[in-house]
Amino acid sequence: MAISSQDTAIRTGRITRTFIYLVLMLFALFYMLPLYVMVVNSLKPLSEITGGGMMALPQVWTIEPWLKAWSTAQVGVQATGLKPYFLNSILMVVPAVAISTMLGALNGYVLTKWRFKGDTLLFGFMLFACFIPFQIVLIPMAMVLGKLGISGTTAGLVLVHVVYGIGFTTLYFRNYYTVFPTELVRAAQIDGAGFFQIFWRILLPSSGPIAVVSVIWQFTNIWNDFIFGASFASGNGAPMTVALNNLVQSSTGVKEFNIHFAGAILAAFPTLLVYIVAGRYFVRGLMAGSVKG
Amino acid sequence: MTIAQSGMDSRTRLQGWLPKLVLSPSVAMVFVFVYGFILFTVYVSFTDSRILPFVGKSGEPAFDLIGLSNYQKLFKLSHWEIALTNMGVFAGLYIIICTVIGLFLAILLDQKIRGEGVLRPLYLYPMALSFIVTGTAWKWFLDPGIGVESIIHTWGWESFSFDWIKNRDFAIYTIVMAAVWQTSGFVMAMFLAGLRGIDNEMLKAAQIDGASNWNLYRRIIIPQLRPAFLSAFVILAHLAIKTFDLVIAMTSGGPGRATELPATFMYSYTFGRNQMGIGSSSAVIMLMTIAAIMVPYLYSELRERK
Amino acid sequence: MGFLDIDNATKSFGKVEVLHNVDISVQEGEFLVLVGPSGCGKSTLLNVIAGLEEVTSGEIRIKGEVMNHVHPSKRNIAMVFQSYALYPNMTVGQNITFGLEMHGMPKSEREKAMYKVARLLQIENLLARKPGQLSGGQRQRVAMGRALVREPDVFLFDEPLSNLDAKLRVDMRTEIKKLHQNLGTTIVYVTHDQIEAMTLSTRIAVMHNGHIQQLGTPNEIYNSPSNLFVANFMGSPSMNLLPVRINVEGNDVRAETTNGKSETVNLAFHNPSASLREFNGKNVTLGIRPEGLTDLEGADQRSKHVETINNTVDVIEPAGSDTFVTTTLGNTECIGRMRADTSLKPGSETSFAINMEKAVVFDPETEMRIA
Amino acid sequence: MKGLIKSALNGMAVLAFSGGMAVSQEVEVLHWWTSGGEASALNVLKQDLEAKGIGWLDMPVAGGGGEQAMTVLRARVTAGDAPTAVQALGFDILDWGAQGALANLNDVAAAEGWDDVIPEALQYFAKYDGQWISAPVNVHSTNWVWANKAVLDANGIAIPETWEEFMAAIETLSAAGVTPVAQGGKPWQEATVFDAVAMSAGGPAFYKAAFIDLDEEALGSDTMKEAFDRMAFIRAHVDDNFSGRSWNLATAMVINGEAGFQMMGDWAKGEFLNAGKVPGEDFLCFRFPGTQNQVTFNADQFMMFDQGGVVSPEQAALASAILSPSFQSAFNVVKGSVPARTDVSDEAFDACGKQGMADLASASASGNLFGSMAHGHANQAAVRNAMYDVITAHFNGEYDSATAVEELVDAVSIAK
Repeated sequence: MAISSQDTAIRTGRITRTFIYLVLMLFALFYMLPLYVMVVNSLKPLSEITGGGMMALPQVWTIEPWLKAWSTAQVGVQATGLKPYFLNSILMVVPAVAISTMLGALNGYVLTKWRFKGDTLLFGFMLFACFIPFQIVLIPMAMVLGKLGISGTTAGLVLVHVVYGIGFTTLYFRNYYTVFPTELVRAAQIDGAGFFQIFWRILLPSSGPIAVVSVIWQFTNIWNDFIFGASFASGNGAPMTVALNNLVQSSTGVKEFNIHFAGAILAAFPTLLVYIVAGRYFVRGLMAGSVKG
Repeated sequence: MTIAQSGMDSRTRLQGWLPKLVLSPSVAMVFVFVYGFILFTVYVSFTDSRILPFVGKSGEPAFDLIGLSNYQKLFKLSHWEIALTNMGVFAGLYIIICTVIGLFLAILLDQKIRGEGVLRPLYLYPMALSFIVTGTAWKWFLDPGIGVESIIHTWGWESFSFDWIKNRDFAIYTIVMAAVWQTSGFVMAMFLAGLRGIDNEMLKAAQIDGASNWNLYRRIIIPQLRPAFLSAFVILAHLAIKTFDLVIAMTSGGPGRATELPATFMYSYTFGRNQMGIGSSSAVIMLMTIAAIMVPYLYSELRERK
Repeated sequence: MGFLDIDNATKSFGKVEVLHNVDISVQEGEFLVLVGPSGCGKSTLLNVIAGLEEVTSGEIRIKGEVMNHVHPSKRNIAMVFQSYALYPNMTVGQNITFGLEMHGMPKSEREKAMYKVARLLQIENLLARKPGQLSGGQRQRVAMGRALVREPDVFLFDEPLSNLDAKLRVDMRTEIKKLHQNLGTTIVYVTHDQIEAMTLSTRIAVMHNGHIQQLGTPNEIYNSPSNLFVANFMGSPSMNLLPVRINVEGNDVRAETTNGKSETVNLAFHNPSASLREFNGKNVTLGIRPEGLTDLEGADQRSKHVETINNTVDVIEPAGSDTFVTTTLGNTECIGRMRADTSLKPGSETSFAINMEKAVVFDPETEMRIA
Repeated sequence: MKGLIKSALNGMAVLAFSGGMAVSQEVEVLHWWTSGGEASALNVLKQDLEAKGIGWLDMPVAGGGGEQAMTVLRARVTAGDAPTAVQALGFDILDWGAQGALANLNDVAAAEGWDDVIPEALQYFAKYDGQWISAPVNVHSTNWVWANKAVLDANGIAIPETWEEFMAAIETLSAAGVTPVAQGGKPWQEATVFDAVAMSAGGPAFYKAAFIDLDEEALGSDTMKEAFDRMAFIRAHVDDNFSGRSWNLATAMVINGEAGFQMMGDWAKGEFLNAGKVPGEDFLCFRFPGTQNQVTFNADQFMMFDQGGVVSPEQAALASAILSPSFQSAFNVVKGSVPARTDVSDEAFDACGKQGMADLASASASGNLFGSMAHGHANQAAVRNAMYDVITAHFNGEYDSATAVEELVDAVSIAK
């Protein structure tokens, strides 16, 4: 099970191996290309871009677009850059990811270790919810948030993201807990542990790999969400993507592509970080959870 | 596994109810926010709502029930027909290509590759980025005037032509390309996980039996990746259906209407054109299509796992 | 009324009944082994006793108290699982004391109990380790420690030795037996290994298809199996079962069959019962344990009745302490147990001594023993 | 249970940095002016209000020419949490007026004399049922052509006055190896050109009949076919890479001398100025040939959402600040548009701005001021987008002109 010992029994020849490395490198290039375009253009003055050299390396290297995007670019009436919106996103993402992951874990626990009649059907209903396109739910969601009195608040936004995330988190944890030995739960019951004690003390401490998958998935989706953030956050509570969008999508003004790209990378920074830091646990988590049945 | 659920011991009885109690908020949320909203959308699709389903202040309905006429209008729109056809082309190609590339890369990466730790995040990172901006990067890259075509021209191959994004018949394939770029690494990770989970002794046995590498994969390994295939299908299908930002950022549905998808169609009718009734009816058709594909799949999948 | 009573217990999953009207009464200090092939319902019965599953009908009583709706943790039982079910995230010490902690025992007492058990099982040096760092035998000990520390009324073991290698299994078997002798606790033990059942138990319940086939001491089970299933299941190599014809001639009752050369062989019964006489002229199944089919020198000197026949040796299997010899009786392959130094060769002919005092007879129609 | 969730979430809301609701003495403004020039122009308004002790809660949502903001607005109104003031265009304002969601600004309008200084064609979009419901900020005219003076001079081209002259100029440039027309590839940009082409081909009466009154005869007429033919001519002189291009990259082509002309609204001027170009010297602005006397316009306005029956003092202050001559001048100089009131001094404006103001005043006086179809000031969004569909399909070669005319009639009848 340990990833480090990739003891595949397959043997390959020297020529094949060279070929394999070559193909892998080619794909790495393919995946890097858009990032190359973004990084290169974020490091050159605007005149070079509108002058037509979009794929070329900068003639004049500058980090000014980055500074501007972060602290002085115009995203609204005031030239604040993306900086103030960063915290908004964090305040929304952290609770939303935590709550949806925790609910997913509890649901997975109930659906595998405390089964009851109709549990599979309920799970099916929850899973199907993953497939709802967000554009459909916008207006009814606004009605409900309005009725609850939490429209335009971070809490409302967190609720929205939790609702549309639990389908996935439940799926991940359910699959993971399915292969978790039920004997452990029985042993804990005989030891006198209750429903929550078993969850906290026995299952949760062993759920690291799948929690990583769930957190990466949720973090990425919620951080990158635009439509809910724009609709259900107040003006100065708007998340990063809304600010980025305002930076990038201005319709009748001058388009400063270099700042747009710098801003885009800045806005994506946390998700990239999550992938790089937690990425090595990611395959392990997938292995433990979603691809084994 | 069931635990004694009735009887005199009150703690035991509570323990019997707790699981359902814990599950109930999630279930309630899903039923209100998903199924409730679907019903709401179905209702709106039978009305002539334009800008809003309800008047802001008083909450009185601002529309009349008009039966199925939104659906009749919808299917008269050539626009909708294009969106549906595109969806078929896009989803089919996207799911197949992602699966093939993902599996291929996973198999290559599984050959004890040095530097796997570097390559894996490189393949995975696109999933972390939002299309609000990577779409622009793709647009530039594919643009014949400034992107890959012009670069190859400067290298001296003047007759090289790659103008798909500007070509009505091919533009949808550029959307597929960018979408594959975003997700194939993720699919690779799923297959890699599946490959790492396969018992090595079996592989050794198969090699002793004289299976070539090709046969080893074709006959022994790939059939065992079935759960990974299924998970990949769910993830890819849901992403295909939700594809929206990508189209908006890359082509805005153009050239002409060549890359319109049901999601962009629905958004544009509901919000851009103030024809919420038609927008809702397209949403209902979309949901019905999703259900037609996913319900049998979920049914077989969940039954089997029992 | 016993210490642990299983009273007419029935358990069904949907339409499938996995336990049929099981009645067992276990006395205090008894070591009851539930044995049977996989799927016979023995683990379900154990789970029902533990309260991990609920009976569909019938009653479970411990010390006279009805336990049907009592939570597992309140039944004052402890259980050792086949996979040990050690909590992977806790140290050995935490694993052992988890149950005490759940029952609200103060920390100092918990530790005292933990050290006592650790000393008893010689795992004091493992207390700070995680289960992942232990060998199979060590895990086994920890699992037992976790059960022992609770000082329960009843110990439940669910195939605890089946994940160990052969040598360790024998060692641990002895250890469990020792523990039982020293502590005198009541144990219900599930296994599919009939040797474990024989060696450990004070009583055995042989189960098949959700029914108790026979409940008795190891001796009763081995020597007087109540039906063909028990006869066949218990003992290794298992009992030779050959078709014979009953011939009553005055006081004598003989079993008529053929040897490997299709010659008729007659075996006289020792003290034939009245019911056996009623089968005169009918076909029955004769059961002879391998140790009852042996060479003349190896024959049981204390047996009151030995019959001797000539037969051909088919296969020789030296097993170190004994040599097993295959021969044909009544067109059935029979295994005889010979001395280790036997000089027989395959194909040779020799005299076999059959211990008729230990022979049993079954009605092939009902599969029940003819007493 | 639900109550519990609600109170828990409310508790969280208090903990979180919410601050969403507009409290008194504060206006929440939803708009999509987020690019440097626009936003700093709007900042003038913000400072105006702050001087009066009114806070400004900014809520910018850019994208899709306001489409994104309108989506958000719908969510906010549905949630019962409408912003105080919302940037809006043309028929959207009237739609919201019809929903009864907007506040009546008649008192402010009467006090400041809006009826007299705002062109009537513009008032059509600022009033519902005789009540003022929004405050116009500016007037963009859309039938401009932007040209690189050096390119024109080098090829001996004078400013074309008629379609024929324009065709000749285009062909001259084409022969000289210069891309004649820089064009962005989005439906609204193609429609912007079509606006001017149709006006030029059929004149104001045809424009009104076809685009404003949606007269089927006009829509299906030969004149319409002629307009589509002219579009095809322009398409033939656009480089092959136009599809998907942003309008400002097209402008950059003109700035850099790669292309001769671009048909675009007055906001394109900002790109020239930003590149350090001077109107009249480096670049030229003129009305689309054949539409010298007409102005097709779109106007940004701020509609005021009803905050409980009456206009709040903040809204009144905002409305009056928007229409104050000083703001009108300051804002429109930056934005490239012209003031919504015709009595503002043109002193601060450059050559193109001065011409724009004069054109607006005269077109308004002579009844030649029309709402732009491409920019949602001729008809409802549904109709506008239906027309987009046909125009863009034709421009991209999906339909020939005759088919396009048929499809246009069909599309409009479905969308009406």
